[in-house]
Amino acid sequence: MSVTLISTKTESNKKILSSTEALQQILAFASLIILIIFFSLASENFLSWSNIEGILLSTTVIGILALGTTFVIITGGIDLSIGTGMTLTSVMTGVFIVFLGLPVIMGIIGGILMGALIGFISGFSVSVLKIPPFIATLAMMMIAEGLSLVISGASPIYFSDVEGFNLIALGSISPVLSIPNAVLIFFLMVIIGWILLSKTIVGRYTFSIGSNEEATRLSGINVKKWKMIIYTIAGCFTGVAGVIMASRLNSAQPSLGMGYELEAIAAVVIGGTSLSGGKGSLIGTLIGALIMSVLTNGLRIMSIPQEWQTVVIGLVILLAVYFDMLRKKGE
Amino acid sequence: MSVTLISTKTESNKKILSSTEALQQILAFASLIILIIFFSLASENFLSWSNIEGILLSTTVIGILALGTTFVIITGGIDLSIGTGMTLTSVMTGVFIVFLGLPVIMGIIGGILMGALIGFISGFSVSVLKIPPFIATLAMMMIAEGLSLVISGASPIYFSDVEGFNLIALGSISPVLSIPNAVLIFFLMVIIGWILLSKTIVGRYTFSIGSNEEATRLSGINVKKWKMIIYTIAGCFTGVAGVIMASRLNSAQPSLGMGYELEAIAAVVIGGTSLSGGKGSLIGTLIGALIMSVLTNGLRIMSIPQEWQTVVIGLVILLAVYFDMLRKKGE
Amino acid sequence: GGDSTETGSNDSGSDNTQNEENNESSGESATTDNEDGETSEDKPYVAIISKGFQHQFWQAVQRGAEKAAEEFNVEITFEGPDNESQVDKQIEMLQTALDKNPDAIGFAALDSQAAAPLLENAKEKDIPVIAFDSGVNSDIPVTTASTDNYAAAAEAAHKMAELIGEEGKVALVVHDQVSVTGVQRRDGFIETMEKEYPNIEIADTQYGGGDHLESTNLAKAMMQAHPDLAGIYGTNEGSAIGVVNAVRELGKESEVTIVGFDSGKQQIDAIKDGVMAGAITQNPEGIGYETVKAAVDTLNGKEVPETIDTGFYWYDADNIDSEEIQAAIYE
Amino acid sequence: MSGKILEMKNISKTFPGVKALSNVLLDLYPGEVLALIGENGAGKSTLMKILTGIYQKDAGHIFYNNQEIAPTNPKEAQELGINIIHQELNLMPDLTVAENIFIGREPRDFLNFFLNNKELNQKAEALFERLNIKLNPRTKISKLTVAKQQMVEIAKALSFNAKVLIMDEPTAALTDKEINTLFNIINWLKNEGVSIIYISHRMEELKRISDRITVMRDGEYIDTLPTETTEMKQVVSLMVGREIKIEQKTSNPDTFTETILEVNNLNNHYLKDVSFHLRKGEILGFAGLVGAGRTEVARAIFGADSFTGEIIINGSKVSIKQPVDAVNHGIGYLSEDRKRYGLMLDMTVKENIAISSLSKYTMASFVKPSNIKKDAEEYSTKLKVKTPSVNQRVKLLSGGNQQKVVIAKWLLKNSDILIFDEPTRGIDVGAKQEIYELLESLAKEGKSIMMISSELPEVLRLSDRIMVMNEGRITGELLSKDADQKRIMELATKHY
Ligand SMILES: Nc1ncnc2c1ncn2[C@@H]1O[C@H](COP(=O)(O)OP(=O)(O)OP(=O)(O)O)[C@@H](O)[C@H]1O
Ligand SMILES: Nc1ncnc2c1ncn2[C@@H]1O[C@H](COP(=O)(O)OP(=O)(O)OP(=O)(O)O)[C@@H](O)[C@H]1O
Ligand SMILES: [Mg+2]
Ligand SMILES: [Mg+2]
Repeated sequence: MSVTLISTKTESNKKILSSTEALQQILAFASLIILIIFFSLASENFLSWSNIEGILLSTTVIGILALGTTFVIITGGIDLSIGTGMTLTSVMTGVFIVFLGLPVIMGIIGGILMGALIGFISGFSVSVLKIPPFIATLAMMMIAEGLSLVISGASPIYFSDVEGFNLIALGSISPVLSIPNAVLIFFLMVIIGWILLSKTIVGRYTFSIGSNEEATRLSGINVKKWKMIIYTIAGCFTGVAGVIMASRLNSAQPSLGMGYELEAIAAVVIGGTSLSGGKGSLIGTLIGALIMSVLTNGLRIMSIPQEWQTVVIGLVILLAVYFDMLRKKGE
Repeated sequence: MSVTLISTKTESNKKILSSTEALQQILAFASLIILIIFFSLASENFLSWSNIEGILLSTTVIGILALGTTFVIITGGIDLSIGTGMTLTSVMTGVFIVFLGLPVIMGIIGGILMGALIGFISGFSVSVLKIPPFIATLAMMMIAEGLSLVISGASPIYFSDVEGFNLIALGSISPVLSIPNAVLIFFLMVIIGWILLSKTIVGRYTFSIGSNEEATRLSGINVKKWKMIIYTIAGCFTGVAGVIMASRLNSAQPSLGMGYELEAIAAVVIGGTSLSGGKGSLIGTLIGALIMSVLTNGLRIMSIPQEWQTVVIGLVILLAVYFDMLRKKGE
Repeated sequence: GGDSTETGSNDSGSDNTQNEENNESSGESATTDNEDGETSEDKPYVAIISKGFQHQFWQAVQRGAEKAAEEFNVEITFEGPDNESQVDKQIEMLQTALDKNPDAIGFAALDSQAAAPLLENAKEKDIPVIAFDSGVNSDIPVTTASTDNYAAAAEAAHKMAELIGEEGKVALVVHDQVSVTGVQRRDGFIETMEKEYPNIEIADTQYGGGDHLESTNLAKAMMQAHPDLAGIYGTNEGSAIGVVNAVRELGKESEVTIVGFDSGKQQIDAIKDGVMAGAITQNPEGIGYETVKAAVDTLNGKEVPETIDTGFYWYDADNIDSEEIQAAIYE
Repeated sequence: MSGKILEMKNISKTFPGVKALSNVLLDLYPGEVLALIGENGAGKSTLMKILTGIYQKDAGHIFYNNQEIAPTNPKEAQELGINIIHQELNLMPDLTVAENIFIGREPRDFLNFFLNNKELNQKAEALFERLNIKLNPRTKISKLTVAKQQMVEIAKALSFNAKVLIMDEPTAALTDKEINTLFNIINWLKNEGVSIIYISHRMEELKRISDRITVMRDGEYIDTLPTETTEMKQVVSLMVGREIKIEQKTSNPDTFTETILEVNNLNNHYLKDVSFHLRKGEILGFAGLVGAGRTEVARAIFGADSFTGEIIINGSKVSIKQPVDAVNHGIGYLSEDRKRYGLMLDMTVKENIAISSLSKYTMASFVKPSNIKKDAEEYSTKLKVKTPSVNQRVKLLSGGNQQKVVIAKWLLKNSDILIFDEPTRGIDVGAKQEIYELLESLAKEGKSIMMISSELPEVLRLSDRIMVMNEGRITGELLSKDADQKRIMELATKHY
């Protein structure tokens, strides 16, 4: 009798659950739409195709970084090394292609592997050395910053002589609308990430570790190994971002990157991923990254003075996360 | 009988406990000493009084920020707004003294109150609005950054015409050795912070909240209120750092500050405070801050190329925290 | 005359020994010439504190300084903060440099007022200070080797006006809102336009921090907001390249006139390609060279002029290959 | 070693400052249920954690199927066929029931890399069917009550086809219904030849389920007895080293006159019109099935959850919006999950005891630590908290002793109204008896106690009056003299 009771409760609960989740995504998406409507009313030029393309293009680098770091954040960690790590990967791409004269494709793979290596080291520090992620990746951030300068000799590495390198990001293989490749790659990374996170074993363990690391370990999962894998995957995303960055600037700029990590993390959190781990989605991160770049672009198009832009973005982050909290509380 | 047993056990355990704690402090202190010995062997100028003074002086700002943020970190939170928040307080000090012509002392108090206000707003966002500290203070960081530029009109505010303002930091009221006031103020803040953290009810609740916030709430503590108080206290430290910064530069530099939060947090963590809350000490933070500035200074005085300096500091952070972990594990 | 020991420093004997040891331990960054270990004791040591070290411009200044160091047989170290807002970091570098008891100091102040107490300190120690890049607002420096940024920006404005036929809208992408160079390069341009070209409207001014990607994104947004822009002026290398990228990405090469500042391979290429109309260059190697030369002359008791104008040049496709320009630009 | 599936010999283990095990023995035959009992802190959990590779032993040998083993992690033990249901829940709250059960063994598609969620849920459903448990495999753990979470833990352990199954207090969070289900499962497993080590503080269960009983005390092996021929009294005295007898409550309802707490029409997301009153010196028991809403009532009154309704304390209506209000009105609350809601695990015994009463030790916000230590020592001695000193971190105490620390906190605070939610959960008989006596003496001193318990004998033993709940409503009220288990159960299953 009481058994029946339990099962009916469960059923209704399920319905509530899925509709709340849907609501959540709709709401996050709604903020984005509201921003877009607001800016299109404020400026005629906002909704022009070329501006939309510009917004998408400006989302790519931060967006890809944010995708990768979503994995890490869902495990309950954080990755501060993605900004300068990205720089280091673009420098290494430059080294491979320009200094060592390797073919472009090898350079790209090399850059992504460099990203993977950075992620692996962070993952190793976090899981094997047990250094808290914040501090391990803070250290990694500094190391990557220094190494970028050391390796490049503190001067940009130019790809001007490498034919077609620029096209990786800015060419377009899309038959319609000539969407830049960087944007296509970004969406491809969203899909790859989404598959990894929701369809594979890696994704399952990502959520599991973030939800209760100790219980995961006691369930016989090799948490150390999987954490390293997850950080390494995040590192691959960093690598891809680095390559796109290099291609878009047609150069590896060794002194860039600091501060990008905070923007990426902000995008992740606006997208509804919880910093305490266990909860999150890549579609959310995509929306979060778009919110950030729509906001920046819109404020610029409205010629709001820079200092006010910063204030407004800060306030929007506060509000976005506050409403997300309310929503979750209402759940 | 069992009572006697308990009491004997108590004695012995107490000894063990206090000796482990002492060991920990000794070990942290040991890294500092090793660094100092290393650098004094590497460069004769390192131990010159004026360099020691320089090291101490360069510890003050980051050190005071680190002291304040130690409170926040012990509650299990984090404060990313301290860097630009400090800038905003120094700008406000400039506004009060230079623009509004208030007496210096009023300007100082005003600056500190501004810091308190920033801390209060962060605390409010964290405890009442339930926004995770990382994101609440990230937003606050951006808001403070923007406001500093807005309020100052994006140009430094100079205190050149304010007599004696420079002496707040650089004068010396100490009868011996002419230790700059900034250093004395720093040590004073260490003492104030230490008293607050270990002798008062605020300190108790700081640890208690960090150890288990929900249990603290259910023990009848008004956690919201105390969190706001704790963030506000941290904000006061930010304010003091802002005033010292202004005095030392004899100007309020509105675009400074970004990145200081990470240095301060690194100092806190090197000093043995746990980012997951519940554990930490201000003496540790003092040592952590000294390690950071001795390292920076030592590398500079050895004329190590700058890019390598960053790498070395990153590695030292990793090592320091790693050994701290080992130590705690051994406990 | 590189063998002079009469540095004007009253306790030179012991100081020089110390310097020498320093330099031995730091071989890498100093321009050493150690074929004859014993004579290196006689080599004067000049510590150079610049405004940055990561950027191309400062790397070029460093090259010039190193060239002079080799020529005049002195040892130098060259360092600067990560970015031009870090006034206090620069002060600390200056402090550390003073503690190394150099024979002379080369200094490019981010904020002269903030540095005033340390310059006094240098004076007390009888260490001559050579100011470079932008003037140090103090009578302590023996000379100043600098570019007049305001005049250079005015020249950029004249060229821009000429290129767009003295009418239309122009916009600025500025690298910094607060630093002296950022402000002068902005104001020199804007004020010249306002005063002398009534038909030219300044449509927008935004700040990209000298970050290539950021500047690209914001220049694109600007062109979206003002589709009829006739020209854009970028105030340093990163800003100018950002503008070039933006114009390229939008395919507006034939519509928008770009005027840049500083040099670097990408600007040079853009000029050769005709995307960029031309740019102002300072003479960074000249600045570095003159700074060290002035230091050596001072140490040798020679008269040095009160200011050394290192000049600036307008360069475009026509004169880029001239000897004069080639000497001033760097790839 | 004929026929033994497992033999642990001379196992010793020392934690910093605590000798948890010394020369402990244990043996286990195929298809038997071995009860492992002992007071709180006797070392039962530690011994089992060594067996399952979570802790490493300092000395001793483990033989499994006559082969020496030394598992270094839980997975190794699992692979050998040794599985454990931990005393503490070990679930991932953000994953679903099925995902939790099959973590690490997910059904996969190609490349062994892609998940097959359909098969996963089917497997879970099949498992539940086999075990006769009703659970939805797709529900997130965080949406389940503690009891249902415990069922998930049990299902998870059973899904392994273990040869040795350890259950560390599996029934602590269960009510009779689920306990019956569990016991059916255990009997079925026995028939399958699975050996079970069963840890519990509920003496009455041992008779029902175990074949032999191994008793531990203070980290040492005491004895092993066959259940059938052994008197429970004997086991208990072996366990605590003295005699204990359990009495029945007989109280005169007329002795209580002064109403101290009155609750009228309490409503919230789960509760419906809950009204009752509590009188000075009275112990008011709350009985009910899992999910009856007793904890909800306690949390609402304490201000931990929001509610509408009226609360009257000492004749005046009070507003309670958060726990601090309740505490200021003299209410103390001991929660059902001490680790999550009761303790600062990283802090010391004395700090935990003093946390609610700090203002007592404060002058101008300066805290006087010496008085705290004195009082904490007084209370921990009074409650016989087994700890090397009050400076020990609470994390390192055994479950029962942790519970005593929470009780000490409210005693020190001197709250007039005490709400005890499952006060003896996970506490051994000896300590239970002490806590019963404690509650009684508190009531005698004039404290008023609201006591929630899922153990009916406990409710009957202590309560002067009993409120029974079901589905968020009060379904009846019984005086102690009229109450028995049958009448309570009738009310507890009564529907509206
Ligand atoms: N990780 C640890 N560090 C230090 N001491 C520990 C640790 N784990 C357990 N102990 C101590 O070892 C002893 C045995 O604890 P254990 O948890 O095995 O007891 P138990 O018999 O399971 O008790 P309970 O019935 O209360 O669960 C206790 O004194 C406990 O405080
Ligand atoms: N935050 C909540 N949201 C929705 N339902 C809840 C919440 N908290 C509890 N419930 C539900 O309310 C019911 C009452 O739970 P409660 O914990 O009060 O029962 P209980 O009588 O104390 O039983 P026990 O503690 O033994 O499980 C349960 O069915 C539970 O699922
Ligand atoms: Mg146990
Ligand atoms: Mg309950």
